[in-house]
Amino acid sequence: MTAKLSIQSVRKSFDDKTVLRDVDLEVAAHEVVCLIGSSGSGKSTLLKCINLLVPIDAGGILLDGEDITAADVNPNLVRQTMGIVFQAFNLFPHMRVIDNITLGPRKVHGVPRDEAEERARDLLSQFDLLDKAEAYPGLLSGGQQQRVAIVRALAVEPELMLLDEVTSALDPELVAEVLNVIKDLKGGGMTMVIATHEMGFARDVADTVCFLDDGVILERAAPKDLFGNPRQPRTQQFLQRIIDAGRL
Amino acid sequence: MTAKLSIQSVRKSFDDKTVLRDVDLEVAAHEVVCLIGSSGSGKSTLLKCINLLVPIDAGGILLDGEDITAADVNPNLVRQTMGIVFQAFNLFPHMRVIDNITLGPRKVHGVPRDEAEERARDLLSQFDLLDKAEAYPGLLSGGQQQRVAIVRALAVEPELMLLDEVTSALDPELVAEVLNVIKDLKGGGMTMVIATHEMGFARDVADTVCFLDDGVILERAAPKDLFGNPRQPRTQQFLQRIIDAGRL
Amino acid sequence: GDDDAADGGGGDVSCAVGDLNLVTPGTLTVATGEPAFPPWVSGPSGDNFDDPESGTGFEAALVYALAAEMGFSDDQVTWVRTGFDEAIAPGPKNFDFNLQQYSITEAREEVVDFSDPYYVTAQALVAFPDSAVSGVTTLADLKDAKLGAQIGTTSLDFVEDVIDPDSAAAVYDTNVDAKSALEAAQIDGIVVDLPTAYYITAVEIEGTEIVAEFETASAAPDQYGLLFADGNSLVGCVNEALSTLRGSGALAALEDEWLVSAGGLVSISG
Amino acid sequence: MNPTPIEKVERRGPQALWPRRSPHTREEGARGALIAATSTVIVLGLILFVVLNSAAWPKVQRQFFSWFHFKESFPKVASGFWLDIQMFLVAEVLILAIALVVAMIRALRGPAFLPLRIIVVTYIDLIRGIPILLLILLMGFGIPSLQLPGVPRSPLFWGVAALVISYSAYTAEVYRAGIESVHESQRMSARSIGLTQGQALRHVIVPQAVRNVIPALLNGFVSLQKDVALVFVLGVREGLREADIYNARTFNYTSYIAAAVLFLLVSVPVARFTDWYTERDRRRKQAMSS
Amino acid sequence: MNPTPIEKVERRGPQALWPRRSPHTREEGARGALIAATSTVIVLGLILFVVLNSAAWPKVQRQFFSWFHFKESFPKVASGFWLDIQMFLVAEVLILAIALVVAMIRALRGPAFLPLRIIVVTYIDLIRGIPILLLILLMGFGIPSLQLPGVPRSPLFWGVAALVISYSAYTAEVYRAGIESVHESQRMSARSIGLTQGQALRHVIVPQAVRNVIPALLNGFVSLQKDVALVFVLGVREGLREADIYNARTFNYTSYIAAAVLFLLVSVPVARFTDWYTERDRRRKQAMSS
Ligand SMILES: Nc1ncnc2c1ncn2[C@@H]1O[C@H](COP(=O)(O)OP(=O)(O)OP(=O)(O)O)[C@@H](O)[C@H]1O
Ligand SMILES: Nc1ncnc2c1ncn2[C@@H]1O[C@H](COP(=O)(O)OP(=O)(O)OP(=O)(O)O)[C@@H](O)[C@H]1O
Ligand SMILES: [Mg+2]
Ligand SMILES: [Mg+2]
Repeated sequence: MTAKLSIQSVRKSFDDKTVLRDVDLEVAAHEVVCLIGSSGSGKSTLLKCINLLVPIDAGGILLDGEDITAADVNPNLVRQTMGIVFQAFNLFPHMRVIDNITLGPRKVHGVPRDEAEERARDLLSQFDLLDKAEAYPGLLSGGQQQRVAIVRALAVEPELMLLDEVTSALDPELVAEVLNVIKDLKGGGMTMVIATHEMGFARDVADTVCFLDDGVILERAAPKDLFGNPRQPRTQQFLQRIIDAGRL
Repeated sequence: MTAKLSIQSVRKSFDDKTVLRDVDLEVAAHEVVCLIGSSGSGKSTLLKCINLLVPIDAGGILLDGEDITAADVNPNLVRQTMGIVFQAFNLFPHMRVIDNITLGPRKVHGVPRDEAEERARDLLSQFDLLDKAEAYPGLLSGGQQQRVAIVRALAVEPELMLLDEVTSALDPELVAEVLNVIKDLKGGGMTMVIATHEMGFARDVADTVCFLDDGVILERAAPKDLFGNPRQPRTQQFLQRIIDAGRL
Repeated sequence: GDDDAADGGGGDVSCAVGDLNLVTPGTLTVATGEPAFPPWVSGPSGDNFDDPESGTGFEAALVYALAAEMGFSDDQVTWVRTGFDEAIAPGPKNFDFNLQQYSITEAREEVVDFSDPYYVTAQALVAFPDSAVSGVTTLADLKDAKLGAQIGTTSLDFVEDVIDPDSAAAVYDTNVDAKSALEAAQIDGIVVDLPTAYYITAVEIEGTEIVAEFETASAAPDQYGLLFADGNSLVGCVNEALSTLRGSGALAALEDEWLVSAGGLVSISG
Repeated sequence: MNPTPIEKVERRGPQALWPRRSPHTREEGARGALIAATSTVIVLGLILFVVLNSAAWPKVQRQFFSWFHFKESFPKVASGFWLDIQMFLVAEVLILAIALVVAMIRALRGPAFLPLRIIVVTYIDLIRGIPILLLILLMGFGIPSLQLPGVPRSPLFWGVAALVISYSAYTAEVYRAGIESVHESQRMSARSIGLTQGQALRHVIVPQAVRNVIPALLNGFVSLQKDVALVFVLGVREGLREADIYNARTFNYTSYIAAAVLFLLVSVPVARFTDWYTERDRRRKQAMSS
Repeated sequence: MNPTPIEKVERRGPQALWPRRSPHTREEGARGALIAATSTVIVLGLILFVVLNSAAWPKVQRQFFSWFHFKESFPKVASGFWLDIQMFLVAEVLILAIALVVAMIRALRGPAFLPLRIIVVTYIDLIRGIPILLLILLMGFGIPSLQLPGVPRSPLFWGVAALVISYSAYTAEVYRAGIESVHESQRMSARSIGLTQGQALRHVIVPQAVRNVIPALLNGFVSLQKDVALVFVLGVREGLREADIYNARTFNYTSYIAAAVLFLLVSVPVARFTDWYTERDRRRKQAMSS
């Protein structure tokens, strides 16, 4: 069986700065991969490349064995099969929460408004946000905004979820809920690639953890191996600092 | 001796929504107070009230015994004695990092450009950002941006620092560094009020932890008491969830 | 319409009312300005102004005389109003001819047709008595004067080509604006055709006077013609009527009636 | 670099502390602002005084501000003004729609859209460079005189068409400013949920863009209101033309004041309403904070 | 609500994968865009064909597009155009500065600034409501005829002054759109580091605001370039006036085309340069991502 997602020698530079250097990564169906690594190592960029939001310079990205970076692929159809949640909250400030969530299902998948809103309200109540359905994003607290962004990504029922530090702005009380939702998603067979600074979260949810350093995947292993027995000196150093920060 | 900062029965509503209800809080000089509490409990709003960025509806805020919310106080002079770093990165996108940092010292305190830049570079190198001095914020990663925001607040050498979840977007490697910087600040006698979701951080750095719930300070205690022996059921419930989330 | 207006073929064509090439058959449709000024178009009523149907004023009276000569009754004459651009734009016109002191020039003949001239005028200088130009006697005296004129008039050509003052003439859309500039002391005097000069000194601009009249010979004669759409065959018949009026002395009589010249003006020649 | 001490702060008893109605009202520069406002009013008053007492004022007043001529000219000008309003309404609707399409085409990314973008940029640059009067003359007289079958001949029609073509080019650029002021991350978010470029523009970018440039759009609105008068060169008797005619007839400029009053009666309420509305909208949708 | 499957994707060997020059160039609607561009060109071509072959075209051409008259009128129009450029440069500098001050006053918050804000809003509303031609007449003829000692009489001076007053009102609103499009959090950040309202506006808000509205500012720029011509009502002989005079003398409109060509020679390069420059600036300062 081919991998759900296969990243092959992807390279990406911004102007003169190389951000990804020959990144290779296979993600099997139903697998959850966590990307960890220091700030600026390229985690967000890699996720944007997978979502075709940032064009790659060389290499290829295969989804279900099909090269989605080929010239004749409609990136829009590709994106409909993936959900992405960004590091910073990118809600549409001129739309109420419920409209933010239903926009994708309605416009892209043609779901009738009633049905889309019903589903959206289900999701909102799972995330304890039902009372904010009619509010505008500008009136929500940071944590509330980020939760809405997750709901919005889930609303298109993607096959693959890309999550970019989704818990970083979250109130710790809610981290558990998000974790549970993500675990549920995993239980339901969702394939996920998650960039995170939460090592506990990575250890809990990941099948595989990848350590990114300066645009290269330095180490790739099961969480217990990577956290318990890191092989690269750079990985050891990174984890040591996190332990010092009281985060592992 | 009067308290450095004294918040007396502060009330604040947005339109019909009450966000702070009679908040009382004393912060002694050189004391570090951490505000914890769920999303939407009013932490950010309280910090903005202290910085006079949000006008309060009732009550008073005293700095060194002087009511800074009185009608005849120039809020600008007040703000020059406080540094605030927001939850979301609020760098000026049209200025290079170095200009972001030196703007305050130069325009507010009249420090000559040379001197301001020298000091800024010192701070930048402490935060491992020296190579980004000439970059525009839009080109930095999220973590890098937040670190610059901290440096910017420190550059005016404030007497009181207000930090709103400054580590939430930070890469865990750097949390330790920020913690150390904040500990240094504390050692240097800086008074701080810190809103945070990082319980480990609060336990480490705070002299006092306040648990905010729905606009009220429900519980106020030394970290070991509050985390080890919370008295209010709501606090217990909050901490339980955090423990469930693997964050404590 | 490059040559003479007569190339519409007037000689061969019958000039009976029924045979004429008219915008509205059986009716002579005549255009004038909006508003039309005395002494060219006057009115019998209080303000003595802009009522062509009354047949008062030189051009209005001329039109009724021409119409009668061509076989129209007075109520077969209708008036329309046009702006400058409508009159000269290409394409079909809503009038048979247009008269509002259009000077006949070669360049204009390229895009419209003119009748034979119906009036030849001299240019005159209007100013306040205490102005820099009052009392001038030669064209050379006007060299350093600041003069104004209305756009599209031969008065302007006259200032530029004949007087040729050191500072370029100020050009106004209307004599109203020229008058305001005079009052604002931005110019020393304005050049207009003589009949207009009489009218504005007497009625429109209190306190001004005709400083001098310029001898016609010194410039290309300023001849007013009726304006027709390019290639309009009506021109021939109108010219016929016009020459009849001129031959009978009727045209001169109209001039005497409406375009009174008081005489005794200082006359300046080149 | 020592922080400046807080000046002039008095100790107050806590009983003085609440309730407060307008907290820290004293903004820096408050006194300066008052001085500036007062002196502006005084200077304007002085100028007015000097003007009203100058020897020539009665003459100027008679020519520009005559109550008699105002009353005389007003009915005619007002009747012509009604035509202006009609032209304006038709033109504005078309302009807002066409300009939006033009701006959206300009905002499309990718090499596939290059030819379309070139067409659109050429249109904008060319049309803005042409004096609007020339366009009105060219279309209002030129097109009908071609006498093409099935093509309308009405100068009103072509005059309004010329205004629409010209203003659409300007308005498209206003929209573009708005579109570019929406942060790139909004475009990315929209694309990431699977919207096409067009859908992203329509549902996400443009609604925010329009809000960002409402004052500039209103500029176009206000100036179009006056520029519809330009069709007078085609012989259309609208309000300003009536004022013109009155002015030519009487040598008195007060008729223009009458026209100005009519314009103001429309434009000021529209501007005030728009400001009030956008401010309310802003408050509803955007909190003061991050 | 099942996701649509990806269409038309072929399996390729990894050797085909790199290096790639323009990855996923195929954007949705690419074919549509090409069709749209092509059909636009075809339609325009057709219209041109019909026009050029209509019976009346030679006449229209003679009156609007005559090479002879173009050559004849060009030198005069060009010499007058030089005056336009000078007036434009003086006026534009003043407008950009005054409008910025006006917009900044309008953007000040707090009750202390209310009187100033009222003055400024009144100015903007009133001036925009007055036809610019009336303002030029009123100031250009009215003020000098007051014959106040020490007050200039030059129509050029007062004409340009009227333009500055009028355009500043419009331009202030453009700046305001820009200022309001800068997110509130920027203002808060600026205040939080101790800047005064004025400093926050000057160093933080306005620089971003101006970038956000450059296309709209350029609109004003382009239309001022043409509107300076309006001082011709005061008798000033600038470029468009010379074209007017030529047209009135010869009944030929080609002189306006000459004027339009001159305008285009200035405005198109300015527009292209500005676009290029702002795009470069944007790339330098703002990454594609959050
Ligand atoms: N559009 C862009 N133009 C130029 N440089 C960019 C751009 N986007 C990202 N970069 C640079 O690429 C590098 C990787 O950025 P990226 O956002 O992928 O890091 P990250 O691993 O997500 O970091 P963080 O943990 O801070 O979010 C950074 O050094 C950043 O400055
Ligand atoms: N300007 C505003 N207008 C209306 N409501 C607001 C405004 N600012 C904040 N709120 C509301 O006030 C409440 C408290 O917000 P605040 O940002 O202070 O919470 P917080 O404790 O900082 O939460 P988080 O942990 O998510 O940052 C929230 O419910 C929010 O929706
Ligand atoms: Mg990132
Ligand atoms: Mg907060």
